[in-house]
Amino acid sequence: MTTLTAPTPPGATRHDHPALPGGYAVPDFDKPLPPREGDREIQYREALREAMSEEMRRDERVFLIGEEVAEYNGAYKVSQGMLDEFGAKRIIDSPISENGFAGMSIGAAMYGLRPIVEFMSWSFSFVAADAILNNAPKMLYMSGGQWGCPIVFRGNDGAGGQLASTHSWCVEGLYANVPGLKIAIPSNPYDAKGLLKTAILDPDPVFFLESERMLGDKAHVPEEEYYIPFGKARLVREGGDCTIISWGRPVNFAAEACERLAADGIECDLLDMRTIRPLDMDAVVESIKKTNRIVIVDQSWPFGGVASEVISQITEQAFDWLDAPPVRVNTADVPTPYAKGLESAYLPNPDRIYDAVKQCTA
Amino acid sequence: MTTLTAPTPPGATRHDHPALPGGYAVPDFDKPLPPREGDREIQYREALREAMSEEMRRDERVFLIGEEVAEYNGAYKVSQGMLDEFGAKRIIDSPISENGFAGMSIGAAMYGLRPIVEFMSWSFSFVAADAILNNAPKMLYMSGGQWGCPIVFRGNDGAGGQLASTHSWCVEGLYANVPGLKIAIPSNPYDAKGLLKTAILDPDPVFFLESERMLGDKAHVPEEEYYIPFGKARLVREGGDCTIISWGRPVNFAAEACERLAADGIECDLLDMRTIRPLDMDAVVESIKKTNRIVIVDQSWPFGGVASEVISQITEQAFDWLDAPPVRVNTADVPTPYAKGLESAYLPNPDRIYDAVKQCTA
Amino acid sequence: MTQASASTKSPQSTGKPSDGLSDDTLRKWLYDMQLIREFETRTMQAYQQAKIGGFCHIYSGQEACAVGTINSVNQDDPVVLAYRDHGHALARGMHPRACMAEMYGKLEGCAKGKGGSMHMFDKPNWLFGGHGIVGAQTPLGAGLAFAARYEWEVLGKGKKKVALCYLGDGAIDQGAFHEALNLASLFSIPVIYIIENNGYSMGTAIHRHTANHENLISRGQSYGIKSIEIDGFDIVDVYDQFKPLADECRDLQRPGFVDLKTYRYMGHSMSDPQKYRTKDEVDTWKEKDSIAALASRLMTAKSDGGRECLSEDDWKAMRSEIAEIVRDAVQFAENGTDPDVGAELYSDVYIHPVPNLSPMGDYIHGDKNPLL
Amino acid sequence: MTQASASTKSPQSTGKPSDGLSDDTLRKWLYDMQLIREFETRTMQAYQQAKIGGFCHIYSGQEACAVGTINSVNQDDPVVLAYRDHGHALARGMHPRACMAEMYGKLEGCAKGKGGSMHMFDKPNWLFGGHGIVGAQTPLGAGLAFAARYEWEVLGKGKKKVALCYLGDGAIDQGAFHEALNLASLFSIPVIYIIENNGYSMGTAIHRHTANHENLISRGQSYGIKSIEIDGFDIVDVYDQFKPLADECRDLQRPGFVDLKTYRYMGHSMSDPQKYRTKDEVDTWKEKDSIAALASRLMTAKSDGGRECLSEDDWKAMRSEIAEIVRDAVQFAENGTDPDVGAELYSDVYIHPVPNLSPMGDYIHGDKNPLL
Ligand SMILES: Cc1ncc(C[n+]2csc(CCOP(=O)(O)OP(=O)(O)O)c2C)c(N)n1
Ligand SMILES: Cc1ncc(C[n+]2csc(CCOP(=O)(O)OP(=O)(O)O)c2C)c(N)n1
Ligand SMILES: [Mg+2]
Ligand SMILES: [Mg+2]
Repeated sequence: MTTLTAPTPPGATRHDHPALPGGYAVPDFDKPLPPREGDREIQYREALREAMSEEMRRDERVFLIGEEVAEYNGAYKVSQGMLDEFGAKRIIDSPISENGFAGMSIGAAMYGLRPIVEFMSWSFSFVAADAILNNAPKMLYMSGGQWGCPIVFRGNDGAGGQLASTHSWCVEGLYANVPGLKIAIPSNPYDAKGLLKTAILDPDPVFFLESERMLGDKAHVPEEEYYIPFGKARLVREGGDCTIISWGRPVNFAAEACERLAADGIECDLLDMRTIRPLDMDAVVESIKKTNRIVIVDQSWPFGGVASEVISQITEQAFDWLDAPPVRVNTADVPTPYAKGLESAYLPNPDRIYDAVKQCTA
Repeated sequence: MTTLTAPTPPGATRHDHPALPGGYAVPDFDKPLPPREGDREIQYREALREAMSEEMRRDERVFLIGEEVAEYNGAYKVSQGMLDEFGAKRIIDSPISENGFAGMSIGAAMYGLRPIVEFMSWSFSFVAADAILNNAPKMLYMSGGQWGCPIVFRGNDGAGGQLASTHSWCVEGLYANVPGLKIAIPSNPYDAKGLLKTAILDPDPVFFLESERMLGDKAHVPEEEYYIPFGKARLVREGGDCTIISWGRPVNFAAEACERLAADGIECDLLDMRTIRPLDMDAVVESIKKTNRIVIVDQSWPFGGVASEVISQITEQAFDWLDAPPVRVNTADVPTPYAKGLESAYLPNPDRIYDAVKQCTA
Repeated sequence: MTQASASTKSPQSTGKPSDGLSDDTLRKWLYDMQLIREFETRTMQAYQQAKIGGFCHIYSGQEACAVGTINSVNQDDPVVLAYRDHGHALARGMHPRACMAEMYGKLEGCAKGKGGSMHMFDKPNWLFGGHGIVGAQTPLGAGLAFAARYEWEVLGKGKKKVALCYLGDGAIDQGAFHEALNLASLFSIPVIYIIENNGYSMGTAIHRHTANHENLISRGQSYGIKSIEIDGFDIVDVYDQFKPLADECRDLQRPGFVDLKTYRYMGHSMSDPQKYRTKDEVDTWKEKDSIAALASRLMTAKSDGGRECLSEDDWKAMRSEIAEIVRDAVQFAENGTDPDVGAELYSDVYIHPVPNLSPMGDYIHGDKNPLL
Repeated sequence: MTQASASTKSPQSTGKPSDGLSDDTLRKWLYDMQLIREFETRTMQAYQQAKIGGFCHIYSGQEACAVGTINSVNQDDPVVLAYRDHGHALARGMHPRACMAEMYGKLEGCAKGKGGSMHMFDKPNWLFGGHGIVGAQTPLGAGLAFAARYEWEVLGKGKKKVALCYLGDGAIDQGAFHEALNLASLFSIPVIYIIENNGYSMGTAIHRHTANHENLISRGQSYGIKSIEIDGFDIVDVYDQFKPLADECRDLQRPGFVDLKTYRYMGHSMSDPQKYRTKDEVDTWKEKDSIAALASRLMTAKSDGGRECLSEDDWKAMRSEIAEIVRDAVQFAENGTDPDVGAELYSDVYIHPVPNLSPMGDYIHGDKNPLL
């Protein structure tokens, strides 16, 4: 299995591990990240594509599989042009067999390849739930450390535009319960690229949750290669009155709410958690020690969701620093409705976040 | 579809609903329950069997399907003798096709039958995740109130004896996130019978979580018919120093811990939640107002599990009544190990509950 | 639309089942197919005007499939669909107003605006929904047939039924379908799986998504299920081959499997640039158009083998009547009511809501569905 | 045990593949089968003494399946299994000590006691585990073969391989298997699905769990996969039919499908009262016992069509040698180390643990697996 090695990215360190043919590389996370401001504006989908392409150029073991990723150039054009560059052996169109191709890719990962599995939507991952929850995150443990599972599952998570009940899942509300996984949920193009590159290098199974509604978002993404560490929240905005934390798409809603709150004289710390497993509680607790109040914005359902976990950890780690009960803003606790008006009332939005902060700081 | 009616149980009221051929019956929950003490001791598995058999005798629309439920008399002997009584058209052996027979039963429920689907273990429900999470709980909503889904899914949940990683799931840690479901987790034979009868009458999809480790437990179960309402916790034991809440198997561990704590002079309120969706927060808050401290015992993984939800609701509803942060006792946050010693360290147990209460009341 | 065909057919001759079809029935089929075509044209317009949201899958080209098969069964036989479901809904008898209003997200829609294009449910017409997860409807179809058989056999009520479950060629690759086939055969359940094989799973041609695609019916046969191929462009042929299968499955209470060959004229969904096929390919299929073919058959002189029961004028009148009906449906949808958040967001989640089901508030009963 | 057969065989004659097998090879097979039988006998004893916990599925009766097929491929061809996996693990070369210690839940076990009976992993022997969820291993098998092909074709390294994926007859009813078959055929992946068809899925006889069971290979054929039936009781026959298939699948990089007919002598698992079959039925099969049959073939005089390469005494000596080895394995397991909670509970969860992955504490690297 020693044939299965790959060059180490510049600055990264390669580690051996008995479960992993070819070992794995850990980027130099101490190196400061390149500036977030600049002129090279690209879309979220392009940032994802660059991340995959860069890693595929370096590491021939990496391949991409999913429905319509190759000849169609991606149902959402994330993989546009990749078939041309990497060929049909590495950019692979799959039948509608999520359980089959997820499981197949897990087998390939055990053998030593580095699959990227695209779910057209994470909503379709339930037919593959056994493969992704019972196999990928447990293989290392069940085998007593003999076989790892270096794989990335990625795709759209959360409501698209009026896709209704079966197509609008926020799977983090369920899947984050399972140990053995890492989960990243980037909120913008810069992070999408840096986190996806880290995910592909990571030797453990990573669930990477994107959003159809953000694929067209544009922002500066630097030319140079960079990796964003898992488990480090980003302080998007600083303020002493209340902490707001979120991840993925609603970070943008929270930023909007912050503007309006600032106009009212309420200044917030806004933390973009970036990954929820690991979850940067250190940053959350630090901020709470300053603000003594927190609002958690989570676009999944409330019952035992990620916001609920955050509240639990806050009570465990910062109970005495709280001046008011933590407030959570989730989607409505109902199946996703189709009608536009119902769907917007269903989702977290700047209004609801604004109200929550008002309530929390009242 | 009016052919699909059934007699109403004594004391219950029959309601019509446009989505439900034949309507549905709601037992008279105001009637006091029969005594829990008495001589007729039966096993947990027998209590389940009685619940199913009684409802099947009254309502011909009810059938039981699952692997080995008929000729084998149940992998765990829950359905022993039922094939003889009800015949092969109503006690149905299924191939190993959880997605298929769960989905099939959902279709049958929409049509107007009342399926009981046995998963040999809830650990095997992941191959049916799409059917049970995307179909059953959303059918009513997606159809704008036209088709309901009166169905019970039941089976063993949680660790058996050394069944290792794939066979020891506590699915409530994930599935409770999904609206549209009701979830019952009885901790003893008396409740198992009364809750299962309620589940079968209930017109919504119910996930009914049993435990292989409790099937042999014996206790008094009254002869007379009774139904236990969903959403009413049971006060197992009273005390003013700390509240302990749990559901399912660990309620018994908590009771054991309470004995030892009492010997140390610490008296606890112990609440058996019985159902977690609905979740009787009224009882929890009432108890906290007395004790000002709470320990939550949950045999699923911690991250965004049910305990985490309980903590969130407590901070929302009783923050000012808390003298100490809530403490949760979960299984270890790792895949389930096989070795006996590892497995017992993995599970919540009386020792860990005892320690948690000590910590919380210190 | 009604399923009048079965009852109004003229005395049966000895040949094909279609020999017994009345002129009225055939005109009705033409009407139904044209209604679907027209409806879909207006659906596309509305989608382009952003009146309709979400995913929207157009049925144009496949009309003979829905109309031919649905008219081979009874009005109270259960039917369940995938997400490309407007055509079947109309063929089954859903009012175009309810169908269009649903896509507009209006309270007057068949799912009160909660379901959208992919979720056409119609209880009075025994339509158990369009379903968005590829393959998920196939175990449901087995369940409907199971229940119908149970009603007749165990409850001793009702009568022998047969259920129709539609799926696309892409859905054969889903494990759920195979589990359903095995269960249907093993339990002897009267469900017919109708694969509307339009040659593409989204942008993936069939030879790139399913192995041995030239012999799809071998999949059904490998479960001991009677399996046939049908040309889905000729509605009379669809009927001639499908009707006997439906009758047999009802009679013997056995499952069936149909590879119904067809083609979709439009993109997979409204957002599909269709680079995976040529305009020529599409045009070749359009030459066989099932609506044009039936219209011409009905207009052709008896001496030339036609039916001679429809004049050019009749056909023109029929088309304008249909256009009017669809215009009306659009207007109806335009004027529909937006669902009220207070009444609808938290309703229809539970039939029997109780307190404490959610940390976010209580569930309620919503407005009554307009179809009920 | 080693897979010596391929390299030590004598010059090939024109007839069956087995014609070229050396006496050594056949004796080795007998040895391997008897080792499994003996091992399982002791496993049952240990289980009854509550030394082994969890579910435990005994392989006795099916030995010719594992030994015959595994010896038809190379030592570095990937193999993946269901939960009835002790036999294959031993046939593949796992040390009986590691296998028994695993069931005892000891650190010296192949999975350090974390996996138990259903999870026999052996990296040096390219064994990718036993798997507990019925059917779940079938997409994994496709993935192993996919990766092996990728290594050879895309990375330009390694060589042509073929992967073996074992499943029971009950697992054919799982959708995952059908998705795997389609993918394997469509992508031309060299994996052979070996259905060890012992006629029962737990207590359910095959005719009660899968439709058209008399013609199981039609399932494989419906995906365009070469599919054959083999009598799994005669190990020489297994080899004669399986070896050419394995060679062909390796050579053409195509999948295969085998209905390998066999029988299990013991209950489904250790807790099975076996009321679903008669003692007579079991005895009838035992009369064909593969071990007895091979032993007798090796002992029979050449003039009577036998091999005449094993004396009664040899056979006796072989059996006591094996008994000794298994006794030693049990002793080894008895004396094994209980995994330390501090070192093992939170290890092997992540290869690259980082802080804050869990609210309950940090993950660590555990003791090195003894097989590595
Ligand atoms: C499980 C699942 N995976 C993927 C999708 C996305 N998707 C929707 S339709 C479709 C293609 C289906 O093609 P086919 O079954 O042939 O039906 P057609 O659209 O041709 O009518 C895909 C990939 C889905 N809805 N569900
Ligand atoms: C998805 C799933 N459902 C049910 C089970 C429980 N179960 C374990 S083995 C088994 C029978 C399998 O029979 P077969 O595939 O023929 O293998 P055999 O035991 O005969 O070797 C069942 C029902 C499981 N492990 N996984
Ligand atoms: Mg298609
Ligand atoms: Mg078997």
